[in-house]
Amino acid sequence: MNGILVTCMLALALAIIVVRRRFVGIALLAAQALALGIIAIDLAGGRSEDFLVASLLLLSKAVVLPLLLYLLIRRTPEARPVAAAASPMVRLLGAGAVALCAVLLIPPLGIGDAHTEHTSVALVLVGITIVIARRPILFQLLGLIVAENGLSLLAVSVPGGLSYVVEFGALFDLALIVTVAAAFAQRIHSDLGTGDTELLRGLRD
Amino acid sequence: MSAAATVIQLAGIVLAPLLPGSIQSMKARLQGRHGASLLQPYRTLMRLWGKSAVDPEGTGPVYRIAPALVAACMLAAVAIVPIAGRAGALGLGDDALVLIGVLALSRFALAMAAWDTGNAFALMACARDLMIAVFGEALLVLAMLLVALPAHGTDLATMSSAAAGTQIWNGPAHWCGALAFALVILVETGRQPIDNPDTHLELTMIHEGPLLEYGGRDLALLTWAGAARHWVFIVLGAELYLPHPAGFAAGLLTLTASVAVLCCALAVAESAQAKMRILRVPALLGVGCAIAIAGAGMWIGGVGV
Amino acid sequence: MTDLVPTLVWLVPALPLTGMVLALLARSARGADAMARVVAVVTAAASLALAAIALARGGGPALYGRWYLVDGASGVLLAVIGVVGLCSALVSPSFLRTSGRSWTTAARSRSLYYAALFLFWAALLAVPVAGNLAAAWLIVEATTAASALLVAFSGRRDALEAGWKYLLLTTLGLSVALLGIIILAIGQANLGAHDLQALDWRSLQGAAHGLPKAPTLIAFVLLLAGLATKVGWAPVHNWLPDAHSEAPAPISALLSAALLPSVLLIAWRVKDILQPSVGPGGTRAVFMAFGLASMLVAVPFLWRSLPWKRLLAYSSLEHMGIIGLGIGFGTPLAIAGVVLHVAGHALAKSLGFYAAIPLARVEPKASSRPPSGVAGESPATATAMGVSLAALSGLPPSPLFLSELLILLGGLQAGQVAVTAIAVVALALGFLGLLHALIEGVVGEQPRRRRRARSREERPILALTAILASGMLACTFAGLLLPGSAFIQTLAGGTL
Amino acid sequence: MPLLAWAALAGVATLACGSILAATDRLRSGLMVQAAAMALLGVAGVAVLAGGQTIGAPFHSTVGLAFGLDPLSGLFLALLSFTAIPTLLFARDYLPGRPHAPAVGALTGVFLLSLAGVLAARDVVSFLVFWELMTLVPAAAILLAGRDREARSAVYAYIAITHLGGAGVWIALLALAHHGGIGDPAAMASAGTGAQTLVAVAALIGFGTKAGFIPLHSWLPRAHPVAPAHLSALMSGMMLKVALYGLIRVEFDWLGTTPRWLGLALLAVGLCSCLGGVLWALVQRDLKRLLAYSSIENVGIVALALGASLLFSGAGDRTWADIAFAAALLQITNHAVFKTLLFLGAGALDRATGSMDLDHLGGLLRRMPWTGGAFLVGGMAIAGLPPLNGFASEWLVLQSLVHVVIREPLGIALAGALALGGLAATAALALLCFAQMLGLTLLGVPRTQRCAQACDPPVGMRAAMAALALMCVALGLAPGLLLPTLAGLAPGAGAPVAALGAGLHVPGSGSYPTLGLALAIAALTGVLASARGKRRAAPSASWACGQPFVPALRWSSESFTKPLRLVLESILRPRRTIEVTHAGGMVQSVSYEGEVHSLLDRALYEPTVRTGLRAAALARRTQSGNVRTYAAYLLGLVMALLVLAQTGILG
Repeated sequence: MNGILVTCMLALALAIIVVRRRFVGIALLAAQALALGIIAIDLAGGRSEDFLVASLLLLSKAVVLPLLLYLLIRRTPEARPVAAAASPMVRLLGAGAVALCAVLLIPPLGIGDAHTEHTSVALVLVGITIVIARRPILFQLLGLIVAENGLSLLAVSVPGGLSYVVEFGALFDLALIVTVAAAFAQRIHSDLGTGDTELLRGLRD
Repeated sequence: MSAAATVIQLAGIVLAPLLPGSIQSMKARLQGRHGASLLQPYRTLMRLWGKSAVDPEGTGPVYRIAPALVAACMLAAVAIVPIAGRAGALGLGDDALVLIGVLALSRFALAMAAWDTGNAFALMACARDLMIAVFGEALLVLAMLLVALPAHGTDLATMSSAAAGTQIWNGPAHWCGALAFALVILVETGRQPIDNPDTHLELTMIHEGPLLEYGGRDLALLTWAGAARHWVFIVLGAELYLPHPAGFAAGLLTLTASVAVLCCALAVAESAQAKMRILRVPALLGVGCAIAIAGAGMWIGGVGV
Repeated sequence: MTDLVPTLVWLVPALPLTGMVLALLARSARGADAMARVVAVVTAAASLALAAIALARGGGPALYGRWYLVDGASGVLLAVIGVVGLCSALVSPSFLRTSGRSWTTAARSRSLYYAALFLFWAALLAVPVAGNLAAAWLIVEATTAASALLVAFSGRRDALEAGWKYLLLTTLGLSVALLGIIILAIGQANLGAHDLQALDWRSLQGAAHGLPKAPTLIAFVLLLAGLATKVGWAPVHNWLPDAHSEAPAPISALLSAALLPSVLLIAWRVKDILQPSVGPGGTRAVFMAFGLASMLVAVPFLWRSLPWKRLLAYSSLEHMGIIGLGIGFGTPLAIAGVVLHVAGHALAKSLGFYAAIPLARVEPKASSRPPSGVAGESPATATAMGVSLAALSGLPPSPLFLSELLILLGGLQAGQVAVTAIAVVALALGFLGLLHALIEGVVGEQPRRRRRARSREERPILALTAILASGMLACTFAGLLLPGSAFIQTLAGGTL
Repeated sequence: MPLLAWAALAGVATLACGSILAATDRLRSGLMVQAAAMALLGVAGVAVLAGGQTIGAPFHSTVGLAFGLDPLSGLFLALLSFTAIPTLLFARDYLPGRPHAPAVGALTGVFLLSLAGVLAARDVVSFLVFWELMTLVPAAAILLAGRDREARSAVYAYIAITHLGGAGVWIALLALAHHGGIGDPAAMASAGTGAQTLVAVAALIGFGTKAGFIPLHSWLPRAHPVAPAHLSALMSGMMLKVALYGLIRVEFDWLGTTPRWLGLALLAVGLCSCLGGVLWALVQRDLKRLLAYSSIENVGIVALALGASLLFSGAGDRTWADIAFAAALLQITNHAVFKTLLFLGAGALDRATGSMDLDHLGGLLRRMPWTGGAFLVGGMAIAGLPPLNGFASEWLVLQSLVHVVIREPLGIALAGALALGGLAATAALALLCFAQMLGLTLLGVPRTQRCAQACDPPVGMRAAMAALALMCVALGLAPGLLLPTLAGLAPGAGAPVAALGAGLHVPGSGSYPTLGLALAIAALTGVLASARGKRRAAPSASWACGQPFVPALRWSSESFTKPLRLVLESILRPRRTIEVTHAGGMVQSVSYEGEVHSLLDRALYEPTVRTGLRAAALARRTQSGNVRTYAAYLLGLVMALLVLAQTGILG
């Protein structure tokens, strides 16, 4: 059943790359985080501290972050949706290709479950691809978080669990980053009137 | 022997004017004129020596010293050129390259004098002379090289004795050298087709140009220097590039003969062809250089020896 | 002495953190400045003391604790970060005086600035003594958040853009690096080590031989790719010129002189611990490739006449490349060069960025147009710029001259003749750009209608120039003693 | 530590004091202290050269500063002091009143220090340190003296080109140090041909750039003219020589076995340099630029001699290898002396007339007898006229080339023959060039008002120039006294070369008795000049076809070289613009503008720079400003590294 959830996470990431509306994107992210959380709790099994980590993961990634982002889009209304960088099909194909590369290029990493390994690496790469493929600042932020989710997926499936210090630390850092990023997004939106990063090209040589 | 050579060198100082004189009279004969006698140059020198010199306005010590320096250089040159394969004992050595240096000094002195007068014609002539000398000097050195090869050095006496005998004429190298040096003689003595010594049109002068402003004893010195230049190059040509025996006495006789021959040749050449365009001269001399280098190559390659 | 280390190791980051708290509490601008000065001096003293202890041990083995690791390399880094941080804190008031609006109100902005500065500094000071790979990663990630705020401090659109790019790209990069770390953790877990200690430098080093080759290699390349983004190695350096040119001058100095090398230190340690399982060939090749790429990529940008701070940023790219190259060579001479280069680059580069503060007074458009003929208006500023650029372009007697020489010699020692030759040529090409900036910027054409600096304004930068320049000279002479010293031998044997 | 070492150290210390003194507004005394310091160094140099021993540290390949002197460095050090002392004496009266004079004076001291440092350096670090300083200090001084656009671009070109070429020096020395070959020929000999070729080529490029070999010369005619006179004198007089010192060190001392092609390469480079240098020299209108180009020519002559020496030693012909080497060193010595003299003279003329344009000078010999006289001597010397020193070294070089032709196999001999002809032509061209230079500056009537009122500089400057002129004469009269010592400096020198007293005598040559020839020519000239008599006709105007000799009829630099320009049009590519203004069918005025650009600048440098800049602009596109592109770079990097890891390229 974990396998299915893992696949779901990848599917959701691919969905994020195509959807147009920001709200939907956030919803999909929340769903992905939910899947991650369930996997984490499942893998945590009896170990109490891992269970704690997993539940915290679920709470923060599936609830807090989406709420934060939702507030962000409430405060940065877009007059009209930002033009797309490429057609959805192209984006999807590109992301798929990247994911495929991950499958091809990653040797067994040692957690015994090739599916999870490949998917988590693929998630990180797809996260980057989202940043490449989406112009709206919010979606770039989503890409960042998708990559983080991929990391957490691999982290929770480390046999015997990763040290909770790292887990918490990563979570804390993510929260910090997302907050700062949200602040940036808001400033940029109020400065440009839109969240289109294509307009952020003042600095070039 | 070398004492005798020295005596002849000193004699050369006196005999030098004979050469241009003879060439001129021979030319006159060839052209069917009666012409002046062989001794005309001496008469000219006497006359000039009697006259007083002229200093154009604005000229300075350089202008005054130049004729003396030129003449001194030519005296040194005459003392360097060996006679019949024997170096003189005047202590100036007998090195080909030193000779070239001394000649360059005289050329420089004339140019300085021209600049001091500021006379446009003198400067024009100097500019042309120096321009031709650029190629002439390369040609001269390369021509000398062709005798330096058999002589293993630039000692003129050794070179002359190395060029003695008939054996050296078997290979093509020495012929190339002779050809190249013939051009050198034309250039340095200022004969047609390079230059016209008896022109009186300022625009065409080369060797005469710098002499324009001079008069009296200055002019006498410069005229003599011109004659000495004939002596130096004709004797060199006879010593190095005309067949001659090794011994001194015999060498002396052949030398006299070959000098005469060369003078005739010059006269003939001058009556035979017209003056060429000055900008063509470098090409001619360049061909000479090519011939000389080819000759050197053939010598080193041992072609025909 | 060494028994002081455990306390100092905690004290050194703790002091600036208290500074952060105090800054947030500060009411008046004057008070904030005063507090900042005091805290900065104390912090610098502590970090220098720790650095002194670390360096005094010379070739001795590294000092370990549950959380920390102090060796020669961390000593060098601590000293550098301490000095640069101190200078940055000390020049900050004059910067804040001249800086225009920021993205919060003036009163808030100052305390916010100091808070972020001290947080940033604390994180930087913690990196070189962190005894654990994951912990180091966490700290670096934390610096990103703090410094991103500082980069965008002025609140201008360009600053926001630079900050956003910096945040996004470095976070992406670091997540890639984290992927590598987790892969290492998996390897450790399979060897039976589960808790945080599994990722200690020491235990990683111990386990290196046991780690499976293929995954470890993947982990290594992912770590390097990720850290390269933060170090600013080509081809993932793109955030660097933007952030450096838009950040407040004192922060640019910290970014360039302290942040980049301390991330480099992490990369260096990763190389050292993973070399046994990955094999020396690959690790060296990766470092040399990054180094050469950075040096070559910097050249065309240096050839353009750039605004002052942007020029310095690209020269940072070049210098990070040189350091990477030296680490890649890994021979004792090269390592000596690397150590010297880190120190010399920090001093020269920070001086350059501090010169940007008075420069902004002389030439208000300094952020957008290349400087020219500054000597006419402000000789002191021109001197600072000249000294900094001359040192950065590796002209004697700058320490960078010696360090580059050592690194190149080390390259030949490593048998990398071709790489060394390319590096020499790349250095010469980059020099052309810096030279042009040096000549035109200092004694070039003087645009009309610029105000002359008053001699009172000149004093601080002049003093700073004198101090840093003498520091550089000291580095040069110290550098002459480095080759063959026990200190270098140990470092070349491995940073741990 | 021996006395000499102390003397040298004292010299260095005094030099430093001199610089500080000069910087602190005691300029004149500071320069004098520097002169004293140079005297000390000179004593050390001469003693080492004469004694043939070495003091201080030997050469070594490890990192760590070390200094010492051996006879070769001693020669150059002596040369440095012999040229520097008059230069400083000159500067003492020349500098005060110029912009930033104290700083320039101090930098002069630093410059001398760095030159001496390169000569005394015994390890790679100190050599490179002083090598770079030697390049940079004069640049700083130039910028202090004048920061106008021309000076800035000249300085930029100077440092840029020398630094790019300098990469060769770095590579060569680093490679040598790596193989332990510094001061140890055996090491390089065992290092194999690959390393040897690398070192040889790199050194040729690196030192050649600094020495001004064509086609790496482009910086030289830009940088030398803009510098203050005493600095251009030191740069042209000594800096180029120090570069040649480096070349000799690497190619002759340390390379172990010298490859044959190196000798031929030096011949080729030398031929290009001497012909090209003098050709472009004689089409310059700016006096100092003319002198700069002629430096290229003289360096080329040195290269010819060095090439011949390499060829001889390659063929195992020790005697001639030594003679050719001595010829090179003698040429170096002579050029150092007369080029310093000429640049100082140019400075004095500039100071008196305010112009370096050949067509705005004239008639200065009578107005400035001291300067003019010294300038005349220097000009005759550099034109290679007997009995001055220029001819002595040129004679030796010609002799060695002749013997290359005589003794070497066919191919090399033909190369030698070409070089011989080229050198002969160079000599004649130099004669033309300097006859023109001296004529335009010293003779005829002054062309400007300031020229007419020019007068000799203060005694210090006069003394400096007179001393250098005397050196020219002395070196010309007694080169034979120097010859055996110089020949003995050749690496692996064979049996000592016999000299003919003061004169020169080499095997196979009809000797060159310098004293005798000089005496004869002088005496005869004197006699004839007096025989010329005092009788004078009334002074007349010089002949201009009867019309008055108006200034418009005076000859300019263009007109004197006209025939040559026409003949060599294809090489020189002269450009001219003639504007004729008519009015009412009558020619009112004709204006002529003629200029000759360096062929290499247009054919080589400008295209290279243009291409480089265009490529850079293209490369800068990568910094597109779009964050998504940057993320793509990251993804690409990760992918690439993963692929490399998987394909096992990374082991």
